[in-house]
Amino acid sequence: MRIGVFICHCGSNIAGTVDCAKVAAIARTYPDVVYADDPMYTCAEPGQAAIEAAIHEHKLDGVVVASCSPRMHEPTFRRTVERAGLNRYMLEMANIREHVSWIGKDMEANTNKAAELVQLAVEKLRNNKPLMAKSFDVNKRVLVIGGGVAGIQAALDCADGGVPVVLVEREATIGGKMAKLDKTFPTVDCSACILGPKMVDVAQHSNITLYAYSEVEDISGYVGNFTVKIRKRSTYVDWSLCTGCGACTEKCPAKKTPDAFNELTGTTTAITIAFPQAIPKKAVINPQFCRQLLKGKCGVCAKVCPTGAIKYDMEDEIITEEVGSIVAATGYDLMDWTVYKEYGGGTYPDVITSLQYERLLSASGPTGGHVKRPSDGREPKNIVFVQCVGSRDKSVGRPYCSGFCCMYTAKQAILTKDHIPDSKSFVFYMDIRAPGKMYDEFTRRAMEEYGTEYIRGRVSQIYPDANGQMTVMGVDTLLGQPVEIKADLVVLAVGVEASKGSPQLAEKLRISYDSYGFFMESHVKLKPVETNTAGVYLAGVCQGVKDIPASVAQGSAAAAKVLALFSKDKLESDPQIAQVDIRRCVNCGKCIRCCPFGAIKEVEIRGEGKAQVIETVCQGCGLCTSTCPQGAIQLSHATDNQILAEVNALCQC
Amino acid sequence: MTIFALPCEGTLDMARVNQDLGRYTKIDGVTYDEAGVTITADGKDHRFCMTDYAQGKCYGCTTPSAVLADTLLGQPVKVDGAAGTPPELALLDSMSLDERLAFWRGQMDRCLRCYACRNACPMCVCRDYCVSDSRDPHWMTQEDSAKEKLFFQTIHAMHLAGRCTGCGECQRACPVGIPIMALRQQIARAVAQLFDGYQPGLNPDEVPPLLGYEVVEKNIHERDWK
Amino acid sequence: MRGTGNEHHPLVTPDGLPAFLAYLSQNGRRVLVPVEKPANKRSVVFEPWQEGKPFTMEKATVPAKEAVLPQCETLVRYKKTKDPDNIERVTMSLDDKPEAQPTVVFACRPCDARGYVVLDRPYLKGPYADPYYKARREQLTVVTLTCGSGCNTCFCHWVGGGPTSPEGSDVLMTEIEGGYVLQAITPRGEELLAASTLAEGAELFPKAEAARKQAWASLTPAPNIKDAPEKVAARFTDTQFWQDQTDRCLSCGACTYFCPTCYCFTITDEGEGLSEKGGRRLRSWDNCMSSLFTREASGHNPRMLKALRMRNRVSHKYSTYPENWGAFSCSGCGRCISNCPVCLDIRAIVLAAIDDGNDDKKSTDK
Amino acid sequence: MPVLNGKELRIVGFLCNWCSYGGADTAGVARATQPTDLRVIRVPCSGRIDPLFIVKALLNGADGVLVSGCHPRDCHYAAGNFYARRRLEVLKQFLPVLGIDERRFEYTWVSASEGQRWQQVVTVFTDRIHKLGPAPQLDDPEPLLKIADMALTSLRSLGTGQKAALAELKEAIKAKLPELDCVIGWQQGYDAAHTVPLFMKTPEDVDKLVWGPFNVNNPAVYLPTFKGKKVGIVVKGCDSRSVVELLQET
Repeated sequence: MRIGVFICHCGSNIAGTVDCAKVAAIARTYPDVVYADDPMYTCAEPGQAAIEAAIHEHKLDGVVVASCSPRMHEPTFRRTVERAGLNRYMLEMANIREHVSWIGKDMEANTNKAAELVQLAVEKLRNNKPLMAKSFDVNKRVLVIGGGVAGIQAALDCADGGVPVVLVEREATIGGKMAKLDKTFPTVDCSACILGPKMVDVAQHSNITLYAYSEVEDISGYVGNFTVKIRKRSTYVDWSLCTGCGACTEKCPAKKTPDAFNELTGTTTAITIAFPQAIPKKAVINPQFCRQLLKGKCGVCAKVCPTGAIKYDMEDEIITEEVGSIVAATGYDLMDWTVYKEYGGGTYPDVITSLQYERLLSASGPTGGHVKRPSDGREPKNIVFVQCVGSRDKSVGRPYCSGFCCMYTAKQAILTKDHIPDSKSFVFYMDIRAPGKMYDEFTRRAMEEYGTEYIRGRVSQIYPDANGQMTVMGVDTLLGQPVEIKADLVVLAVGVEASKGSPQLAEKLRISYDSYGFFMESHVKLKPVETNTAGVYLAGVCQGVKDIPASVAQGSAAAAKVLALFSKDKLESDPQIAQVDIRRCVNCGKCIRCCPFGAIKEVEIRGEGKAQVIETVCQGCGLCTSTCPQGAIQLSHATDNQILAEVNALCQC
Repeated sequence: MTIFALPCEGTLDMARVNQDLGRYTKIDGVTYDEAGVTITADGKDHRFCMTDYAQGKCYGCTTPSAVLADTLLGQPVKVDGAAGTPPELALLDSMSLDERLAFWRGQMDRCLRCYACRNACPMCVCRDYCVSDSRDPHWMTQEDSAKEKLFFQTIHAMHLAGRCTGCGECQRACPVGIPIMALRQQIARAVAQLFDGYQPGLNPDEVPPLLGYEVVEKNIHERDWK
Repeated sequence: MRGTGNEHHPLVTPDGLPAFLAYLSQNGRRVLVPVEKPANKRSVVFEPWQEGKPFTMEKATVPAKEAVLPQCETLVRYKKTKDPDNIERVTMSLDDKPEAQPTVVFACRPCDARGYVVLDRPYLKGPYADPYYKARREQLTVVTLTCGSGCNTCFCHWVGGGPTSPEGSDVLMTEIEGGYVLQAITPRGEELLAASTLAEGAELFPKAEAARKQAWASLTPAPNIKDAPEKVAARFTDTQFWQDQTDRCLSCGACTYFCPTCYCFTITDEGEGLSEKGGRRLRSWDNCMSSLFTREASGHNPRMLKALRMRNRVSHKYSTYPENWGAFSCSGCGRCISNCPVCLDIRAIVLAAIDDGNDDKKSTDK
Repeated sequence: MPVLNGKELRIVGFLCNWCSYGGADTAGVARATQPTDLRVIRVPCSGRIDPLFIVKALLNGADGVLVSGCHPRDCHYAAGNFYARRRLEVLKQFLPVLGIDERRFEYTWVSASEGQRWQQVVTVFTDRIHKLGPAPQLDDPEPLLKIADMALTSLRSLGTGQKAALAELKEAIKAKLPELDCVIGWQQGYDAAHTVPLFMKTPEDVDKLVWGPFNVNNPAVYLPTFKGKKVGIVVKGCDSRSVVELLQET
């Protein structure tokens, strides 16, 4: 081999504590090194040009660059050597900046260490082989999981971009949490009025196939070619016939059915349509309360249905869809706030969640938009809002901030004043977090224009008294004195957590999730939309708490990623993947058991079972390589011999 | 596959039997009694009582009857108590780290790399493709240093981690009597301690511990770096 | 054969042995003596003798082959150096001097000694003499202890040797009551004894001869296997036969690595000429029972089956080697039997091979 | 390159590319001063690290080996570090039996953002290795030979199994033999005190079957060679565990 070594000064970043010229001199003594130099800035245009020139002049077939971290400039120098006609994998880097010059002052030790790191790189390189990427077709369809505002945005943007979209929503209607909101901050405009049109667009868009009341059962395949199994849960109503006229819901005798859409603030019928603007506007029977399904006698809805859409014997259906990319937008749920026994733990009817309060405020809610408290239907005069219930609270395992509670609490305080002019609102808060456009101004309006009283402190206890009022005990940490407020209604700003079933979905998607169930992005700052599974993107709160504008933005961002991915007709697979030496493979199956991506399958070759790597699925972790006892499966670019060469370079006594 | 089994009452440690038989030209015969055998060699009788001359593994054996069999004849054997530390491991336990190094140095010196240990091992599935003599991957050289020989024993032990059932064939097969079982026994002890007393070879449906994982490991704890 | 009648026959008493060994180890001679390793399995190996180091007169578990054919030896050491002015100019220095030192093998058995004779033929008497082997062999003196009896796996007398065979030895020692009577077999042996200060024991030599006769008498009569070469060769195409003989073989290398007459090796290069250690070309034992022995670069392997590999081993020892050199390449030490994890018995295989049904040669091991 | 005499010891690090290597970079960017001994080998995932790399390093002169990967649950490859955790922990507990101080090997988790933690880890570990000093080498000490004490007491009564139902067993095997290619057992070897594996194909073979304290061989070793064939096997208790383990893996 003919290796060229380039020891970068990085100005004084490296040269300051490493004798680069000496390192280059030592490098010249290494095997196969035929050229070594120590340029000022290797990554700069002249530096790269020098590398290309040296490759031509000295007929190099491998290059070692000793400079900053490969995580920084490996792609740069791979392109450099490629321009000069070398395979991009015939480059190795020695990190002598982050790992040497920046962490030690001792010139002698640093120089010696740098020289050794260069030696490692040379020894590794001597075992490198050119690797070629393979290309494969892309199925230009996208699956969006979750029909909340983030999912809707992603679906619409993709669809507008000409990409067929499969939208899967767990509930009977899309719209997610936003559809339950009365108004939105900081503009106090009607949630339904701004979300509604988008929902209708989804229903009407020729590029969007919507599966409501459905869930993702299984996902296999890889970027460009996923196969998705979708479970269409039984609605007992043939939606192809249902017109959403609502005749059934009027006549249904099971009127005591808890109303999930209204956050259980009211009741509905066993057969129901979630809300007037529901998309799809179709009826669904709740089998736990339908008399026909429970006792086998009733059948009223079937009688009244003008189109004969009721099908009591309907069963779940599994549908298979082929897509090339997936956007996860599964949103959130409220944490179980009943753990707060000091707040009644859900036993006091007049201590409710903020989302329930939204329904009380909403014209389409159970009270028709008139704020009545659940216990006796009286209009509350004193309303206490308690923030950070299940946020920033280690004691209940929720150390993070839910982000938008400060804002909607201010909004709800303002709306309360609008609904009940002679009412008085109190807000217990820890800190007010209003970092958005017009946000802080908004909270100030709540205090200054609407006279909401903000008390900085946590509520220690809430208990009912004889005359049906709640006593809220807390402390004003600014005045440093305890406060006690009589409230007709207490609204808890309950913190959010990843929606139920997120971990299970993450495992189907083969992406990772944090200890609260939020999906992990590729890079917390620089890749907030990507995941570590190629072709799978994130939108909305499923990745971390955010408000509506941020969710919509990420929905569009995810769509942009999908469209960018689909802008190519073929994808290139990373050649740094495992390869099986079928002569050595004894088909013991250990690699197949371990592979986190299901990327290894057993095939029969001339009557013998052998392991085979599915190139497009393999992510290149190398777990199989360290699992295979006979070393028959080797991870390209990190083979046993390559790593052993490095170990031997360091340990040779 | 069909498995036939009889309850086992123990097998002889032929290494020690031969030690005590000494030099003889031929075995005239063997007579059995309840507790042992009498080997007649060159007309001389030598009595070997099972309790004194069984293989090391037999003393701590908790599965005298097959754990899985299609035809299992005879009565199951009663076993009291759990196995203690096997003899080879107990020997190593009694030494300091430096002594252990010196011990392996002394033992490995006489290894001829005949690989009887490997080929007698029922769990060595690589067979003709062992990394011990491949160039790609190139884990080992052909040098006859104690280091290379001990490294091979480590390869074997690690490849058997969580799989070795302690049948002891590796050590029995070793023509120069190197107590290599100790290495497998140490791993077996670690595996049992880490994975709730897991013992290989008791349940065909179990996943070998090193081919699986728990998100939260009960017995593995992150160290602090204070 | 020399060495009968009224010649110089020194006597070594058991407590005189250390002094004698000290004498043998004079002028830089390495004296390899059998040493019993503490282990639950009897394990006797040859090690350089040192003052005060315990040794044994027992038959060794391993043959004394390492004295001339080490398990692994460095044939060539090479170091590379780069010309600082033109790093593309690399010069290399070679060192291929055989590592050899005057050696005495002490108290090996006649089967070990005959092993050297078997090794000598291919390594010295063929078209090329192996310089490494030659260097060690020429400096080797073999002091053999004759056997007082055979043991259960011994069959030296089947293959032209015997418990007292002098073949390959420079000196024969025979144990008698109160000591060992020495007998020089070769001029080299004579020199060695001449210079020693041992007490004369010629008058005891008849006792020694009696002991030798006694040793022969203790053996069970050997079957006649003189026509083994043809008979074994005739089995060459009879794969079924070899399969029946080897179904239990584990394909390990115990039989060959513990054999005093097996001499196959493999050559590998290790290290890097430019590193401190430099590069090394190694010659190490190889064994025909391993499938790697004949696996070709393409992956093709003419001896995939262990049966074919066993056929090779037995045929080589009892058919092809005799064809080439007129003697079996087996000294009947029985180590391949006693060290085999599954007690494969080459005696049984040979007898089965030559037993074509119409004669009465029956295996002696059943 | 020789280790800087007096100054440094040989410490090898294996870092996963995504978390710990990034963490080391972060430490560098923050100019977090660290001891200079460590030499980092970059691997894609802690799951890629074959414990044998570590043993090889320690046997060949490394004074310490440090492995670091992504925190559990954060693995770039979803589960690589979960497997690594088990294997590395087993290795750590294995090393002492070789005579290698387990403190010379450590593994931990450092994320790409934890530059400070990385500095802490490197400093503490390097300090630990310097306290331990240069690692003793296998070739250094005088050989020490000791014998295991075989005076043991058994968990059950040992015997020669002469009452075992051998005759019935033979009948059972003969009954099954027609549908099997071969049944593996034991027969007498070259004398009455040695038995060897027996491969029964005919009823006459079955008559050769013996049972007793000389049946030392583990017949399970032959099973892989019968892959795909209909084979029977006679087992002792311990042999049956090998069979079970083999079943686990097929």
